Amino acid sequence: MRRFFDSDLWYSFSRNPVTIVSAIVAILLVAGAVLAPVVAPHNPFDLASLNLMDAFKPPAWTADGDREYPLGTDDQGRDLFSAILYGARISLLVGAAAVLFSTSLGVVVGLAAGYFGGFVDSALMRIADIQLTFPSILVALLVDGVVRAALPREVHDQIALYVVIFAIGISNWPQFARTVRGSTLVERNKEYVQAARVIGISSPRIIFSHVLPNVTGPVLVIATLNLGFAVLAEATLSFLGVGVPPTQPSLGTLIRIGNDFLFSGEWWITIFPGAALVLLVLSVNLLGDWLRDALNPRLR
Amino acid sequence: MAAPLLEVRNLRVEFPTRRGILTALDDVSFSIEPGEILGVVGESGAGKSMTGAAIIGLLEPPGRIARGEILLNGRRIDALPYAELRRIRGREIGAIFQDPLTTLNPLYSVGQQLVETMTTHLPITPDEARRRAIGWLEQVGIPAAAQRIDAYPHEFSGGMRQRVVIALALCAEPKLIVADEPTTALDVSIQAQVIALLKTLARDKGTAMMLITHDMGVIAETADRVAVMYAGRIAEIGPVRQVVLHARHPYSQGLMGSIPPLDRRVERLAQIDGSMPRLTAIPPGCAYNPRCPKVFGRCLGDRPDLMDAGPTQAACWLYDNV
Amino acid sequence: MSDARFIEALDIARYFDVSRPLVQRLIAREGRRTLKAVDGVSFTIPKGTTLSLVGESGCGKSTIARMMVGLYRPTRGEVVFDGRDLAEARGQAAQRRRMQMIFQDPYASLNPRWRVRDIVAEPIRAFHIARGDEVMERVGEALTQVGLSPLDGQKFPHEFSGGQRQRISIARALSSSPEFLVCDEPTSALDVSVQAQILNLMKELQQRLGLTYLFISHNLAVVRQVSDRIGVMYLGRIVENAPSEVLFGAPRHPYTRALMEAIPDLEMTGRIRVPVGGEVPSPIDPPSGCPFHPRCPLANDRCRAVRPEMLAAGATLVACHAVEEGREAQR
Amino acid sequence: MFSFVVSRVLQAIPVMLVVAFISFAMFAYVGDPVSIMLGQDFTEAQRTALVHNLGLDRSFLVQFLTFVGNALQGEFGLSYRLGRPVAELIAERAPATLELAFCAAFIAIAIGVPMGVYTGLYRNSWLSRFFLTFSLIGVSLPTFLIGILLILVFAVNLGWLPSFGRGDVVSLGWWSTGFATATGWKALVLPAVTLGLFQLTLIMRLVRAEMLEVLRTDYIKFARARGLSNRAINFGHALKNTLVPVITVAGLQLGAIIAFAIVTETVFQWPGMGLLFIQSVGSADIPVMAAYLMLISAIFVTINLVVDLLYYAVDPRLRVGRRGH
Repeated sequence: MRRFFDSDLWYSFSRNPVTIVSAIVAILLVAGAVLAPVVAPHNPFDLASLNLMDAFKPPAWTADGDREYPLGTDDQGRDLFSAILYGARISLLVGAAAVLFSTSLGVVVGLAAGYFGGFVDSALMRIADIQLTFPSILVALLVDGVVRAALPREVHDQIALYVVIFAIGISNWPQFARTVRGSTLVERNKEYVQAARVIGISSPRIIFSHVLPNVTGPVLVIATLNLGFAVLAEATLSFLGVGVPPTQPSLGTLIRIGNDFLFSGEWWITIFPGAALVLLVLSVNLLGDWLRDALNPRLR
Repeated sequence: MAAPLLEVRNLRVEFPTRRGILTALDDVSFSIEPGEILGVVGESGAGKSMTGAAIIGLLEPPGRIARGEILLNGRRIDALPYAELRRIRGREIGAIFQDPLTTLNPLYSVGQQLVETMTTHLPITPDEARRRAIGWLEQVGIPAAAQRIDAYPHEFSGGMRQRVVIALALCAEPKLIVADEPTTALDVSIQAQVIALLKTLARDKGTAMMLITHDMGVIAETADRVAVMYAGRIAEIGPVRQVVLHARHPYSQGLMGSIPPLDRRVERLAQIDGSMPRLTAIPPGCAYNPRCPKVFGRCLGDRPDLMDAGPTQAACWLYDNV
Repeated sequence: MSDARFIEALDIARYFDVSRPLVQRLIAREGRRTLKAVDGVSFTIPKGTTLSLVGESGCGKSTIARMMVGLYRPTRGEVVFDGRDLAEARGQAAQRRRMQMIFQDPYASLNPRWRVRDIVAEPIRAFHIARGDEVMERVGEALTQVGLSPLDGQKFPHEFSGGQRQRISIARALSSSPEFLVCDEPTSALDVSVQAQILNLMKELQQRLGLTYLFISHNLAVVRQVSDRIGVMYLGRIVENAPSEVLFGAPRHPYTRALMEAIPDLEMTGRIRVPVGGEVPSPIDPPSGCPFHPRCPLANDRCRAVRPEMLAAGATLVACHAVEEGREAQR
Repeated sequence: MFSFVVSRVLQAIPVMLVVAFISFAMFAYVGDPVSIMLGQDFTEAQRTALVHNLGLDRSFLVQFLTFVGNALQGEFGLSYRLGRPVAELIAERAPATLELAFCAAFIAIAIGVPMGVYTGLYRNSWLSRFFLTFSLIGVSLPTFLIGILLILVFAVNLGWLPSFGRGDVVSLGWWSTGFATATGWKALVLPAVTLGLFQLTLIMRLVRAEMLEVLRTDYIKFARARGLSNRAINFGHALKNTLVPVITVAGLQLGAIIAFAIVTETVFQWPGMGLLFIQSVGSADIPVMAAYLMLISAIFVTINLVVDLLYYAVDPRLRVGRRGH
């Protein structure tokens, strides 16, 4: 532990007020999302507690506001603050799962391509290249569209969450694969790997005990930056109406619902979920940026 | 005696870091006469490249000159505004770097880079500059210079690229060249060619040179005088023959002794135990005291300045006769 | 098996395919391009002695080093390790532990994420040489052997200087008690004073443990200090192979002479040096006949057309028409 | 030169074939086109006839080749949803998307590159810090939210610009342009800014990163040691070397603009291909999805080809290759 507080990473963190603030914001948002059932004042999905009379209440500090609903209510009378906490929960769940998926796939492919080279390398990287040509949002939309067309509606609604995770995850693995492949190529040719090969250590063991620990830095950076991206992608898909099912609204779904009332003056239904989304993504991106600079000693 | 071309007085270079200020160069003083070749040797981290960088004003930030002065022809150049410093670089002090593969811009032909340097500093037309560029390429030994002038750096081999770099350093006819490890990246047989070329050109043009290298052989062959650096300080400075064959400072003696000889086999090379201290942990007194076989009480507390030690000057209390 | 032929390379060669992608080759109508990094090299290393290979970059010396421990398979020829084919020997842990390698770059040859004790213990664990507390005991011994303290095992590589790292690298190589060490430019990344330490250490270890070295270097002066026999390489071939003192006393091949000529003279005897002209040609399309002929002052039509074979001239093996014809004496 | 272009074109063909195969697989195996096209009431004879007409009774390879042949002629069948030829639908919508994408790309490059150069050169000025903060917010704001906010401010509150549609368009043959009318230009502003902003920040960050990388190289240090002027170093040497990698990524980003137009078009109800596509995804209209995919990839492949050629023009290292070095 003492080594951690003495490390350059901690030093650069403690010297960087923007990073500290974004870390605090990110922790608060994640905690609020994870603990939503405990900390939210209302359960927005408890249909019994909803009252249409409470619909369209503006935020508490405005003239028509109600202390009961600090950020106002939506068209169905749901407490917006609670809905945002629950929505962030879905957004984060999808984002984190998608990043986990693309990280695992990308790291495995990248290690294999970089370490074994030759045909394995060209085949895997050709696939990654082709997919990289297509913007990830398009890949995600296509995956979703195909699944939608292939499965009956009821089945689709049941697995919609997993479809979105898969769609976002699959659209993003090439980035990991390419980075890991690049680092692996460098590490593989380093002499400590050759020393292990002279001893006769098996390839899988070299990959996991020698190469993998040395390529985690860049993976961590991309994973952080990708978490922001994945949350945005989920929000975009949900906004387009092809993301998570409306029974489990994410931040993107909330914005989409609010968008219908933008012109009639109920701005808060869009703006607060939007602000929550931006804060979340911004703080994650700031952390990712800092991590990249801190781990890249040349920039210091 | 005429005024020295370059004079460095009590130069101190510091690097502020999170754990305090590191002193990379401390109290470095020497001078170079017109037409003279001064060799600067030392092990990696001794500060020899940094001395060169400080002279051409290219210290990597956050490094900075904290004390001392650098004079060129009697004029201070260590605190010049950028616009004036720029007119000195290339025009009065040329530079040669270690790795010829990375010092040339890959997107411009060697002719373009030569012409650009000359038109920046000399009152000549681009056509004239191009004519001279061909002449320079011929002088540095590029075959078929007139055809090769429009070639790009990647079309030359490593040795040829270093010749182009030399042409670039000399083309605005500076009085002084700072050559930082100009042969280290080259193969042995190419090294010999490049050293011979540098020596001839410097002699013909009357250019003085500060030749920074870790290779004693190169220095012995090329330099008139030599400065031995250790841990950011000059340990010994004097005529090359004296320093190489009859070094006074225990470090220079150890350094010369540890060079494997080509002409005989020795059972055991003289070795200096330990290694040069990191900049974060330079011992008080003489920086060499933990490794010195002749260390005595005074070395541990007082730091020796350069003092006369026969034909050379050494920073060592052994020679404190006063 | 006789100790005189402990390590043998029999006409080994290693080619690399450096062709451009198929499509571009077809359009440009060019064939496959082969880089002959090593093209027919033979030598023997008697047990307990040192053979050095010297040459400039691209001459194939590092490729040979890698072939001798099985990191590359020869395209042609055979490496014999103590009477066994190397590939076969590498298949058995008991044989594999008898050979080890030391590398050039002390910064890249130690995994930065591992503690020194785990680095040194890697061969011990891989070959099941010891178990439990005994492993660390052996690590301590290995570190002591190279002049470090067993306590250094707790640290990470970045806490050491270049010379100390090279000692760790040697400790790792020694920890499986090998008999044959391939040293690929072990001192060329080090400063001279540290180089002397490492060279002394390596000689000491050889005497104490009876090690056999294949020593790769570009530095003739270093090679002279450590070798019993020296092979001078040029463009993938050995051009001269002689006992150390014979080679330095009477170099025969014009390239060997040029190399010696190129080394600056520390004694400043005022000897006038004539550097050899030209540069090393690309091994992708080497010159015809003797590969050195474009730079050779003695080249004639035969040199341009016919590749010289290795022929004995006294204790020296040399591949040169001029030596064979007695033309070299005129110089 | 010739061999370079040919090899790039040859490399593009497998990419297009893979995409065609995916489109075809979607077409042939996802859902049941026959029952979708026939609706509820049909006879077995009608079904057989349709299967035969669609060629579904032929071998897989023949079906695939027919598909590719048709695609080459711009023939993608009928939309399940609208019952009209897909090619016709897309041709109708393409001009709107392309004009929007063009304007957005122009904004992104014309502003993003200079901002990147500035922040790279003057790392510590307050303007650089401002630009960097701006860019971080830019990459953290989802495109649709930018659109919504712009609508809220400029359309709802200020009422300066329209919130949806293309304004009045003028037909030039089959191409309909919004560039010819004032309402067309006004309608274009918000969507183009929305679409361009995200790419702008990406390009700016990329240029900055590359610029910093290049400024650290030995040849820049050597250029300083040669006494070249700041202008010559920054704009002659550093910028040119920065452009090499930037061209590649900027090319990919232009492709991304066309795809991200899907979102922008949804927000602004812009009558382009993206809106068509998203409606097709919602209603599983496979022929339209397949055609859109093919078209988009054709555009990407073309952009990549142009990028490669630019690369070739900028970097002399690619130009030799065969001179024996």
